[in-house]
Amino acid sequence: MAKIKMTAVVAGQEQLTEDIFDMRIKAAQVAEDAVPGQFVSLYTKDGAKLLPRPISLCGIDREAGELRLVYRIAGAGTKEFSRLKAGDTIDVLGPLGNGFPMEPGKKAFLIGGGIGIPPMLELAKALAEANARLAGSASAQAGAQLAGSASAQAGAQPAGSALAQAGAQPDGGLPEQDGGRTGLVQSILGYRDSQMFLKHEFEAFGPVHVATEDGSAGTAGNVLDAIREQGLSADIIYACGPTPMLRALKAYAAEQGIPCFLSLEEKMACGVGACLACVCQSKDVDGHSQVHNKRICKDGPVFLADEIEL
Amino acid sequence: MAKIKMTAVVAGQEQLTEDIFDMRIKAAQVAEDAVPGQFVSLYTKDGAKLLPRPISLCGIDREAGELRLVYRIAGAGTKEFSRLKAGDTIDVLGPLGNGFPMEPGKKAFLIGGGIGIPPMLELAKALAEANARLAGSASAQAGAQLAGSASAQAGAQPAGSALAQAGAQPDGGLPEQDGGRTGLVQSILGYRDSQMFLKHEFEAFGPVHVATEDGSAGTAGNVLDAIREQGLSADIIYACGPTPMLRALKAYAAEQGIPCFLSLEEKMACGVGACLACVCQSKDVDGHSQVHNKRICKDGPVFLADEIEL
Amino acid sequence: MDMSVKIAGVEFKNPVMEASGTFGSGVEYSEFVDLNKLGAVVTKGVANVPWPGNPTPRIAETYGGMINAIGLQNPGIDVFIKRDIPFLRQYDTRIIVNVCGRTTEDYIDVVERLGDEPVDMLEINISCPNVKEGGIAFGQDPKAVEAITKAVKAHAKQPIIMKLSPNVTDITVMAKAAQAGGTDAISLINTLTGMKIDIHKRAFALANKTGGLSGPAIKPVALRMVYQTAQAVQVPIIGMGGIMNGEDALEFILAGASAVAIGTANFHNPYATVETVEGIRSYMERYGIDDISQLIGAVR
Amino acid sequence: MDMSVKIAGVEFKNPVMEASGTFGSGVEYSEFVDLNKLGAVVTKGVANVPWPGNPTPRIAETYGGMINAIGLQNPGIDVFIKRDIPFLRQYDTRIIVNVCGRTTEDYIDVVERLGDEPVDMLEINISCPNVKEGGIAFGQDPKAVEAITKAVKAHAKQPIIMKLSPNVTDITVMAKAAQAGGTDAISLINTLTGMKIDIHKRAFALANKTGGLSGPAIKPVALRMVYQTAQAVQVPIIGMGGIMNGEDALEFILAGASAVAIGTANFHNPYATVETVEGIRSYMERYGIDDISQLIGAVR
Ligand SMILES: Cc1cc2nc3c(=O)[nH]c(=O)nc-3n(C[C@H](O)[C@H](O)[C@H](O)COP(=O)(O)OP(=O)(O)OC[C@H]3O[C@@H](n4cnc5c(N)ncnc54)[C@H](O)[C@@H]3O)c2cc1C
Ligand SMILES: Cc1cc2nc3c(=O)[nH]c(=O)nc-3n(C[C@H](O)[C@H](O)[C@H](O)COP(=O)(O)OP(=O)(O)OC[C@H]3O[C@@H](n4cnc5c(N)ncnc54)[C@H](O)[C@@H]3O)c2cc1C
Ligand SMILES: Cc1cc2nc3c(=O)[nH]c(=O)nc-3n(C[C@H](O)[C@H](O)[C@H](O)COP(=O)(O)O)c2cc1C
Ligand SMILES: Cc1cc2nc3c(=O)[nH]c(=O)nc-3n(C[C@H](O)[C@H](O)[C@H](O)COP(=O)(O)O)c2cc1C
Ligand code: FES
Ligand code: FES
Repeated sequence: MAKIKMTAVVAGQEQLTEDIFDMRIKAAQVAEDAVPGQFVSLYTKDGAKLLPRPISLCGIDREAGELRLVYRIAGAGTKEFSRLKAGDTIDVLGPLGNGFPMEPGKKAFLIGGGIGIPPMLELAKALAEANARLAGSASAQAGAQLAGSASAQAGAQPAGSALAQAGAQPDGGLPEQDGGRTGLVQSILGYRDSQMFLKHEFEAFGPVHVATEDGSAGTAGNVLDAIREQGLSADIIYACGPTPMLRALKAYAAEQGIPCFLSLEEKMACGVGACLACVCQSKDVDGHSQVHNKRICKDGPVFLADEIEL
Repeated sequence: MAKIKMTAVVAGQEQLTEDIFDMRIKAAQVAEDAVPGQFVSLYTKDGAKLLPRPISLCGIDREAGELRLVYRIAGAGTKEFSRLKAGDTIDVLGPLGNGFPMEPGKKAFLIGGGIGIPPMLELAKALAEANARLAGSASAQAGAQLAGSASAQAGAQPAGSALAQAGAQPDGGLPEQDGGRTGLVQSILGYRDSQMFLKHEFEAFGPVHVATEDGSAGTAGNVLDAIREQGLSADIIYACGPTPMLRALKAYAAEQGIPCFLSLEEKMACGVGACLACVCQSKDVDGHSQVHNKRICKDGPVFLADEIEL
Repeated sequence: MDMSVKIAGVEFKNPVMEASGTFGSGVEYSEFVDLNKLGAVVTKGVANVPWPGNPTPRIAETYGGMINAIGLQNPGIDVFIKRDIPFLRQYDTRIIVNVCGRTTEDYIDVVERLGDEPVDMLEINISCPNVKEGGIAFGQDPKAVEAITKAVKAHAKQPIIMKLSPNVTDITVMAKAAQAGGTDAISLINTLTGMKIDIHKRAFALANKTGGLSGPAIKPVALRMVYQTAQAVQVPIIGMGGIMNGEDALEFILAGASAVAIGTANFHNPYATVETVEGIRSYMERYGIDDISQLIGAVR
Repeated sequence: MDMSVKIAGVEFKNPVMEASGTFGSGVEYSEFVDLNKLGAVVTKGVANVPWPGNPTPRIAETYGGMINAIGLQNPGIDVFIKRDIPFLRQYDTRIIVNVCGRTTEDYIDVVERLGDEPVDMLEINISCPNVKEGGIAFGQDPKAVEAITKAVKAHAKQPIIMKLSPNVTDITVMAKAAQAGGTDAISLINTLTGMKIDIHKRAFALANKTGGLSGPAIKPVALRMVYQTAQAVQVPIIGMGGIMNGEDALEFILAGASAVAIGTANFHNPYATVETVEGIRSYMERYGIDDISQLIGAVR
């Protein structure tokens, strides 16, 4: 995963809600090595703003050499980005961070809160693909030829449809996994209100449950309220969102005794692990400074909930 | 002459030489009150650069509400301006400074050296028009109906052709002025080399003489060499250019006993006379600070050579 | 909504003024902004006699700021009284006269000449880095600060504001010295001493070699000093240094400034002063603050 | 063309290093730049024992710069020696170890531990504004500067560089004190103490309230101090503070720095260090300078 700073060309930009934008940039060298849960740092053109803005990867399209970035206008930097149009350029540093560990075959919660939702989309896609591959090889083992070929195609086809196909296959090999194969990727999305950006895209990869703060759609309340109201369960949690949500999920995971991977945020300067700006407190002594500080930009942004203090 | 800071739209930009650009901006409220010899200050879009860049008016088109600015790339600010295209915006402050005093009817040298040439063009046009008006009213006094109507049209027509017409009129009223009417506006332009930007535009207003540093066109040497080589004379001098040139012209004017108006440059901050950054040394105690410092941005940029120390 | 502030008994309609030396006596910027909308106009430093200032170039742009070495060019107190005060009296705004000098006697001379003039406060500049004598020399030694404050205060009929230099190890020492000398208020910061070199000419960018750094580049230093000073003294503070807009001004107010001054920003945006007033107003509206005094020093 | 410089007997292939704390021990940026191309790698401050540093947020962006209050988080000298020195020894570049401490004994402890290690110079940070004890407290009092310089020098096997704080009234006083204490070189500037307030949260932007201001915003102050110091002492100077590229570096060299360090610029452009080397090289080519020593202190 070689990091690079390069000038990317904007491939397109759409406005998703009042303050959320969806930008695709051509950055083949960054896309090449990127994995879900990683992020890039974007530079503004304003000389008064020296530090780059970290933005998670919402989509990685290696074939097109494109990255998809979905972000909220938080200040002057993101405001500037929101004005970019196809053909404009933007400097980008990446890919940064570790990414989510892939544990296919497990029944997973992919939980996004607010602007923590975008990185879960690429994870949903990747997990669904991995699940399909796993199902394919399991089927292949069981001799079910049809399922295997569907799985082999999954990479090239829209993942959702490949998965739907895979899920539709009769498969006696792994009954437990099979029972929920289409249900392995359960997305729980917490929104402020009914402006449910990206929601329909998650639906391609598995069931989607929604919580809204104002109660205008789905469960009124937060993502845990939705999980409880719907009586959902999982064997592993992946999550990104505001700290109170992450804290609640850490407690919930401990209670359930399941592993929980959280993507954290902190103010960053270098983005590559050199400046020690972006630490979180870790349970164990960290490898870098031998204290209890892990660098979110380098050792994270994804951590096992047990490893960190929130 | 109300000053304003406004966002102007670029009407067009052309490259004249390797490093000289010709930009027209829509800034009707600035153009309205502007006179030759004044300048505007242009702001960059880079937040790291706070101070505006003073640029002289090379053309004022009140009807179109446009200003024409011809400038050389000197650093990062002018470099940024050179990249602007029609439709882009630029913040502008103006009109600034006093402008050249108009003394029509006199045989004048309009002397520009290097990037001091652009402001002389609008002066050439304005003086030629004023001369034509003067000739018109003189002719009218003498009862020559034809000349009068030609002069009346001069404002609407390209000034050069109106002037040519006026010069072609038989006119017995003011024999001395008449003798050189087409020759009243004598432009002496000093260039580095044969990249003689704007030269042909001066030709519309009277004879043009050229000096080049490398001798590749006109007189080899400076503007004074051209004046001497061509045996030219004048009753008044207007000039803009590098300090050594201005210093030489001041001495020449003193020698000839003719008035000489020089447009000066200095590093500026406010551009409006408030900060006292841009002073030049004046012979007499100045009106503002009662010392010997005139503010180039406010009391100038045009000064009578006798008033200032160079 | 109440934006008015009181400093040493003087009421200002709002906490926004401009910083001395960036606004002349208001004549030039009155073409851009309505001076009636400002809390006060702070005039360019004036001495007992005219000063010619430094040779040019006097300014240079720097990253996010500028350095200047004007050298306190000014017409002297006589012309100032005759010309500038009557101009400012036309407006409904407070008048703060910035005073400079080479010796304590110079300062006293000016302060006494202003005694019967209709000006509201006197700002005593003991922090100009661009003159050989006086100026900053007074502002870098606590004993000198206290002594000159006492001397000036003894002769001043109007309340005085001591303007401090940031070019010191500990600003609170200087602020306490000014308070001990009896100052009515403190303003800070003046400019940080800086330098620029033209690598192509291999020469200093300013004729004076060094100049005072101002503009948003220095805002973090200014804000820190305002905060530290607010924790250290009881007298009110006028904060400045890199304020570009209402948001910047609010940082200073939250850090403990009772009023703020806008300097270099005027050169970038001649409407900066009134826009800052509007920026503060809309912040107060947004957060339902009905008296600006609720914000002064609210972050500690 | 000779770009090499000699400082206290140590030869550097070129005058460009990075500034302590912005580059770790080089591991992370070695993904972007070839460390062999740098005059030296200056490591993040290391103490005798691991330090956890300050709570977050530790940094905030400011206009043309940033403030940081990392608080000298470091793994302690044991891990450093075991892990970081061997990493750096793989490269053909000088190694300068930046040393921090809370007490004089802490500094001596680290310096002694490094005595037999293959490092070229020791940079003694007595100017960090972000730790409660040690750090800047040493750097703001000339007597303390001289004393700690002497103490460290007495125990150091490698030549030492005292790193000075700009948060002082007169930098030349501190530089002379370091020289009197026997330092081999001086580096400056460390960061200017600054502050930022989040007006919407009405809270300090940094958990530590104040932080050190760095980046191009401070370049004029840094350059002025390098120049003043070059006029005041005989020991060589490593200049830093806001250097973004070769042109900025040349300003420092012309002002009297024998070498320069690139800090905050790395965050803006991870290639800043090598690009600075190239920028200096092309300037020398353009003006036909065949030995960089012709440029050091050429403007005075
Ligand atoms: C690992 C990571 C991934 C992120 N992914 C996304 C994403 O996918 N979509 C999205 O909308 N936002 C994301 N953020 C938050 C995003 O970085 C900030 O909203 C953005 O930097 C704000 O910049 P600004 O100039 O608009 O705001 P300003 O507030 O003006 O920024 C000022 C400074 O603070 C920093 N800053 C402000 N908010 C944050 C923040 N929340 N986290 C880190 N630095 C901040 C900026 O980078 C800048 O240096 C992510 C943050 C991190 C750390
Ligand atoms: C009254 C006046 C009229 C001018 N008219 C013209 C014109 O018509 N065409 C033209 O090409 N140039 C003109 N100039 C010069 C022009 O202002 C500078 O070339 C320009 O400011 C350089 O900006 P920069 O960012 O490209 O260069 P930089 O060198 O990067 O600028 C850095 C700073 O120095 C200032 N500066 C640099 N050179 C000059 C200079 N010669 N005079 C004043 N300030 C300077 C800049 O404004 C800026 O603040 C005029 C200058 C003055 C004072
Ligand atoms: C061009 C210029 C001239 C100044 N002249 C004076 C002065 O005469 N008296 C004074 O006390 N301060 C003077 N100052 C300092 C400012 O009043 C102010 O303290 C400083 O610039 C910081 O504020 P700013 O960053 O908003 O400009 C001057 C500043 C500038 C830029
Ligand atoms: C994030 C950060 C961490 C720093 N850590 C140290 C340090 O550990 N030791 C030290 O002497 N200086 C440290 N500094 C100061 C820099 O080395 C340098 O002196 C200062 O930042 C000015 O240079 P710059 O403007 O190029 O960044 C640090 C600076 C920054 C920005
Ligand atoms: S941002 Fe520098 S270590 Fe993470
Ligand atoms: S630039 Fe301010 S007085 Fe001329």
